[in-house]
Amino acid sequence: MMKGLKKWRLFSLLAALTVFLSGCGQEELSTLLPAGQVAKDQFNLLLLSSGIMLFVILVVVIIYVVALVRFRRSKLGEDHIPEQVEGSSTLELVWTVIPILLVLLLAVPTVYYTYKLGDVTAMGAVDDEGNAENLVVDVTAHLYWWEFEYPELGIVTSQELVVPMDEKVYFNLIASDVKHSFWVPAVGGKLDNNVENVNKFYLVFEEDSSKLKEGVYFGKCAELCGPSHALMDFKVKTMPRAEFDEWVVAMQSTKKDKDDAGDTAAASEGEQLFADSCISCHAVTADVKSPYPNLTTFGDRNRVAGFMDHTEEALKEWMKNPQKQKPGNEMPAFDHLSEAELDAIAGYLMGLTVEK
Amino acid sequence: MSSVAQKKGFGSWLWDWLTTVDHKKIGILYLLGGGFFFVLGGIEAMIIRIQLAVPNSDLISAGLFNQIITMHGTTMIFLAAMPILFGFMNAIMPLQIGARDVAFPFLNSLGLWMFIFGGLFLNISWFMGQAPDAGWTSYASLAITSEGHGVDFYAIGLQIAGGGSLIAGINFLVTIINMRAPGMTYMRMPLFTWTTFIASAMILFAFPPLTIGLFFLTFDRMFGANFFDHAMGGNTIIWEHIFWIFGHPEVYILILPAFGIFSEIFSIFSRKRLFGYTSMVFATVLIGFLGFMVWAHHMFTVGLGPTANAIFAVATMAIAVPTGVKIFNWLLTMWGGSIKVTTPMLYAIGFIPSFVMGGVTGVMQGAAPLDYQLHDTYFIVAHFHYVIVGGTVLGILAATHLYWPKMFGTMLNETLGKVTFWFFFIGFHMTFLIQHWLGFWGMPRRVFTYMDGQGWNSANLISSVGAVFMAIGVIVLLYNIIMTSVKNVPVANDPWGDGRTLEWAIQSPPLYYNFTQTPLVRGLDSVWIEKQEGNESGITPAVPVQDIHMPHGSIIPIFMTLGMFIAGFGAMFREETSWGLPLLVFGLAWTFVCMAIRSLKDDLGYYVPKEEILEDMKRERGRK
Amino acid sequence: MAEIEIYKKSPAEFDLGQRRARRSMRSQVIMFSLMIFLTLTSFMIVTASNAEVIGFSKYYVIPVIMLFAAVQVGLQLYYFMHMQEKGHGIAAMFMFTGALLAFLIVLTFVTIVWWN
Amino acid sequence: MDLNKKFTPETWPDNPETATFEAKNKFVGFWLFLGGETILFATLFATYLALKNKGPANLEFSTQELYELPLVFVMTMLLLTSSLTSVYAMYHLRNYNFKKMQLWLGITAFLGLGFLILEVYEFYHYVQLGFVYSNSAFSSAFYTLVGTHGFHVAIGLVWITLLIFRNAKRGLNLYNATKYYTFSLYWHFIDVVWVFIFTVVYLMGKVG
Ligand code: HEA
Ligand code: HEA
Ligand code: HEC
Ligand code: CUA
Ligand SMILES: [Cu+2]
Repeated sequence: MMKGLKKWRLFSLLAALTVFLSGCGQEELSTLLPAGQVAKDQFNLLLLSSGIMLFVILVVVIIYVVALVRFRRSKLGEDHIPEQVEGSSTLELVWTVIPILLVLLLAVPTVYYTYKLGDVTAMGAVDDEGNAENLVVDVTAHLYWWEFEYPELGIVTSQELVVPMDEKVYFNLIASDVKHSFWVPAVGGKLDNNVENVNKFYLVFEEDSSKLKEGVYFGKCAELCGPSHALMDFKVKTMPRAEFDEWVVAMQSTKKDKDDAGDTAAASEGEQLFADSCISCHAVTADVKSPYPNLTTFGDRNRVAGFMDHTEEALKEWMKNPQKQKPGNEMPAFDHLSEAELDAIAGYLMGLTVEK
Repeated sequence: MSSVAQKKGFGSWLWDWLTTVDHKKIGILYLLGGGFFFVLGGIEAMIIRIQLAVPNSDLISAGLFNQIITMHGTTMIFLAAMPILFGFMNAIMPLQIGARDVAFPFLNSLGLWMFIFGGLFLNISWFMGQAPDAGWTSYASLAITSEGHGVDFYAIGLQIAGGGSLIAGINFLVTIINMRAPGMTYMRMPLFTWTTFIASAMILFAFPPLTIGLFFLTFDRMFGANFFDHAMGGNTIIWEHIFWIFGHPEVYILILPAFGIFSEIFSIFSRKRLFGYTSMVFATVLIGFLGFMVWAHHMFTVGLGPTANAIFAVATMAIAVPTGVKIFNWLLTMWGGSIKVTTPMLYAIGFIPSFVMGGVTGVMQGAAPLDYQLHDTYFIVAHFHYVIVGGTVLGILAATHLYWPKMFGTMLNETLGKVTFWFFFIGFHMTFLIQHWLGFWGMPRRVFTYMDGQGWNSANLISSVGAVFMAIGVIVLLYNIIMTSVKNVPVANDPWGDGRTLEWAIQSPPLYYNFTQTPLVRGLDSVWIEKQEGNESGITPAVPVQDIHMPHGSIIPIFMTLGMFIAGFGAMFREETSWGLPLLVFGLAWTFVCMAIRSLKDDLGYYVPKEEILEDMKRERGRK
Repeated sequence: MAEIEIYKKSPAEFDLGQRRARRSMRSQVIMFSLMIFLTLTSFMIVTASNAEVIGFSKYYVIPVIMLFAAVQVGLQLYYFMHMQEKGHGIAAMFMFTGALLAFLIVLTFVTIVWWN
Repeated sequence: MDLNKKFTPETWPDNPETATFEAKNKFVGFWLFLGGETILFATLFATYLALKNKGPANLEFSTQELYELPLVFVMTMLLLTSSLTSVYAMYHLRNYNFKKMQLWLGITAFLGLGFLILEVYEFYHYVQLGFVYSNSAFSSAFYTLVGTHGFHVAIGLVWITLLIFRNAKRGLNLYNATKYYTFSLYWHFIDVVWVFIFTVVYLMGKVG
């Protein structure tokens, strides 16, 4: 038996080793590589608690191994009758008090951070001129897609959250149909999008996403919300404040652009088709909020529908049969459109951009 | 009734089992039913792991996957773990306190059949087009919008099975309160009896909220109520509270009996009195009590506000203290003992590090801000499988080996037992250890697939391979059970040689009236005391041999439950079919008539005559 | 087990028992009057509050009627349900645990369900 | 146990409800059951309080306008009195006076029936006003809480009616004494719940 036990030790050691070798996960979505104050606070709490827990495990395992080695019947003889000890109040006191202390050690920072991370008092703060001091984003979770509205800036976008770095960004979370949960692992813990009330919290983004492999942080829906819960991903772009301001201006001007385009040249074929089939649901100017995803920045996106490759092929697959890609979502299929028409629409959509 | 029972052959054998009110047989039926659902839930688990073994897997569809995880969780918790534990409680606890039977033999049987029919009801959903798919927690906004009848099966099936659990809980409580043998004071009760007591008390207080919650869900979905429809003023958070007011105590209902089983094992196979018995009892009570104060730790991310989160976080961590007391008492029971590593002991030894690892991750989740990261990720999946599989399931497997000879009169093969252990144990750590990291790396739970390129592939594969190991372990166990039953080599009263409590002083399996004479208990571990003082039988009788009063069997429990089962279908199809409503009324009326019959008939039981008992005692002496 | 010993009381014992029972019955009736009184008062102060009688603000009325309800429950349990008699230790223990948890559940629902 | 053994007031035990072993089990078991019921009703109360006056934007009902105290007062008096009459019945149970016990239980049932009829009338009245079960979260919570209580009353009525008729010929013995006694516990418990209903639902609803 001892051999078996040793084998297990060796095995778990190996397992632990592989885990450490594969590192801390990927930068764009690992909680172990925090990219902002909130995630860092939580990571510190993780380090502290893991330390305490490893200590506890160590103590238990040491006593356990020694007991197993020393007090085997095979060693003591078949008819050895051990002393029938009732207990020991000293020992029992020790292992009541020490865990209490350890728990307190963890409880104090827990309470501190609970209040710190839950503090949204500054959310509505305004400066002397009545302008909001902080960026607030209203996040509405829909069946399998995310809508981000910047109420102060008059911008609506979907699937990709664009935020400035190094300041507190406040969020209002709500769900439009069933419960979802808003989570950007690398930047901070999640908060639920309930159907009946608005949840508020803040995140701080401290790293520029452009240096990431794909240029974005990954966001996830963390609450079971139906068949395509697993596919309800979104992406986060972080950038310095100045760049963000430019993005805002570009977004705000999409409306004007549109008018110009309509006046001057005849619309492209793709745009025309889009206007016929899609505009009833999808807006392509950043000022329109509708119950469907706003596609103003579609060309800047990193994924189609949050999880498919950002290519024209994938986009066409999506249009032809959205149900196959994302079961249960609310977009109808456009398989009656010809290949050429689909190409045209795809081309048009890929050209919708404010960043280039 | 009795005329039928006279007939020999398969019919009468079947009738005997269907009408039994004998706690030992009911225990066996619970094991059978629970074992069946454990394999079912295990197969569902295997499907989950196969689907997740590689990225972008489309082996099963998204909708089906949600049904499978929902049914896996629901089946394992309500239909496998709890009933199996009830099985051992039924079979062993009355023996431990020197009782002839449980307090309410009829209700005991009713509880059993409600579990079985509730479980069947739930699983029939597979054949009716749709199984429940809103997770075992069935959070309201999703559960009330889920189409088809899946969630209806969940609500009604659990209502029936849950009613059975409530009945079982009350029955165990009264048994322990009223039926202890003379001298068996509360502070002399074996730990398994104590944990049964506390777990039953928790059932008593935890299941009524579930009843109400399921009632709300049923009425919202089927009868036009608006508890959870926010457009009509409803509030889905109410469901979450109600579910966890039930759900958190439920997890301690699962673990406490396992703690009890391990307490027995450590003490038997260390040949030593349980270290710190008093503090063990106190810790059990405290865990039971605190278990009701922490439910909102499942809701840290719901947005209850920092004050609620802080209070519940600290309360959650407090549970580490009494649990730690138990862990160290077990270690010190081994310390200075004479440890013999039998199969049950092997499980107990495997349990300590596994459960501690699961427990400490629980405390980490209790740190609310950290839980904002961990909640609904694979870290949680890892945590609860570590405590449930590493605690409850190891406890169940240990008890299977430990009590098999007592329940069936024959011993499971030790070598095969150890083979099962190693496969299961290694597979278990392989499956779930790595999932902690998956959680850290951002993998949410309840995802039917995941995209390539997120760094999760190899970890998921390792996890799936581990699950195969567990399955092999379980298959070896099934093989062991079959082989053992075929060979059926009889064993003595105390096959382990170091039994300390009353159940080890009587025959294996016990006579249907358990004790020929009610025993007199003179201390903790009474059989051990008697044997140390040279009383080889292990029992000092408290009374002379006399007639024994026993209850009659009854078929009514099955019929009563059948009525509920029928009513359930009626309720479900009330709207779209013309037969739904009549069926509902018929089912309810049927149940009511069964109840009335039961209550109007005087059923006073019968007596086992003294002569028969003396005869049995003579035979027993002859065998020795 | 089911057999019980029949014990015939002596006339003196019997008388004592009867007298005791009557005395306890009398106290039950007194408690009943008290309950009726509390109920009446509750209804009256609520009516007064609705009629906007000065002094009957809801911050005064609600605690008072809650208190009266609690007292009534105590009377029911201890007098009508005989919880003051011996042999009710277990009953009391479980009822109190139940009441405590009940209080906790109601408390959370009226507070944290709606926080935020 | 011989059911036909006739007792006399002198041989009748002081606590007939717990005189036999089975009776003790039933007695304890029933108390535990009531402990569980406490939580069951607590959950209903809690939900009611959370959903009180909550409904769709155009909800036209509120506790203050809906409830009618005089009716509730009459119901309360009926139920409270029935609690006292069942105490009388238990007094006679302990005195081994079967006839009087049956009589008082009959009165209890009669009062309970009166209560139930008024409750049905109340519900009917509300439904007439348009306050139906699916009107709002408030209406669902109200009907479920008060209705569950009413359902308990109805069960109690059926129970006691069965007991009264079933034992009419057999008289009192130690087997059915427990049944009567647990019924009375149940009936008082229902009363306890009602005390909270009239306080929390109706009176507090009126105060606002
Ligand atoms: C048998 C079942 C079981 C048991 C025993 C436990 C035990 C514990 N659980 Fe677990 N839990 C579950 C089953 C169980 N849990 C399930 C099923 C879920 C998920 C439900 C779902 O969402 O589907 C869950 C989820 C869950 C959550 C919610 C996570 C989330 O969804 O965000 C939390 C949060 O606090 C938690 C905490 C704890 C704690 C603190 C304990 C404690 O009782 C553990 C105590 C034990 C120890 C700590 C180890 C021994 C102690 C010592 C050696 C002493 C020294 C220790 C210290 C000083 C730390 N559990
Ligand atoms: C008692 C409770 C219990 C038990 C024992 C288990 C046991 C196992 N669980 Fe389960 N699990 C839950 C309770 C439990 N689980 C709950 C509550 C959830 C949450 C559900 C939800 O999200 O709603 C969950 C979720 C859950 C998930 C996450 C799903 C998701 O979020 O997407 C996973 C994934 O790996 C998993 C895996 C396993 C595995 C591999 C086992 C293994 O230990 C199983 C081992 C058993 C076997 C392998 C038996 C197999 C037997 C055979 C194959 C025999 C062959 C047949 C014949 C010869 C006839 N479980
Ligand atoms: C009935 C409304 C409706 C119509 C009409 C519609 N869509 Fe959609 N569309 C949706 C919804 C809802 C989604 C979100 C699906 C999801 O992700 O769950 C969506 C998503 C998309 C996406 C992915 C969004 C993203 O941000 O990645 C694209 C691209 C898209 N639609 C293109 C089209 C095109 C092209 C047409 C016309 C040919 C069209 N849609 C017509 C409702 C509609
Ligand atoms: Cu949205 Cu999961
Ligand atoms: Cu919990």
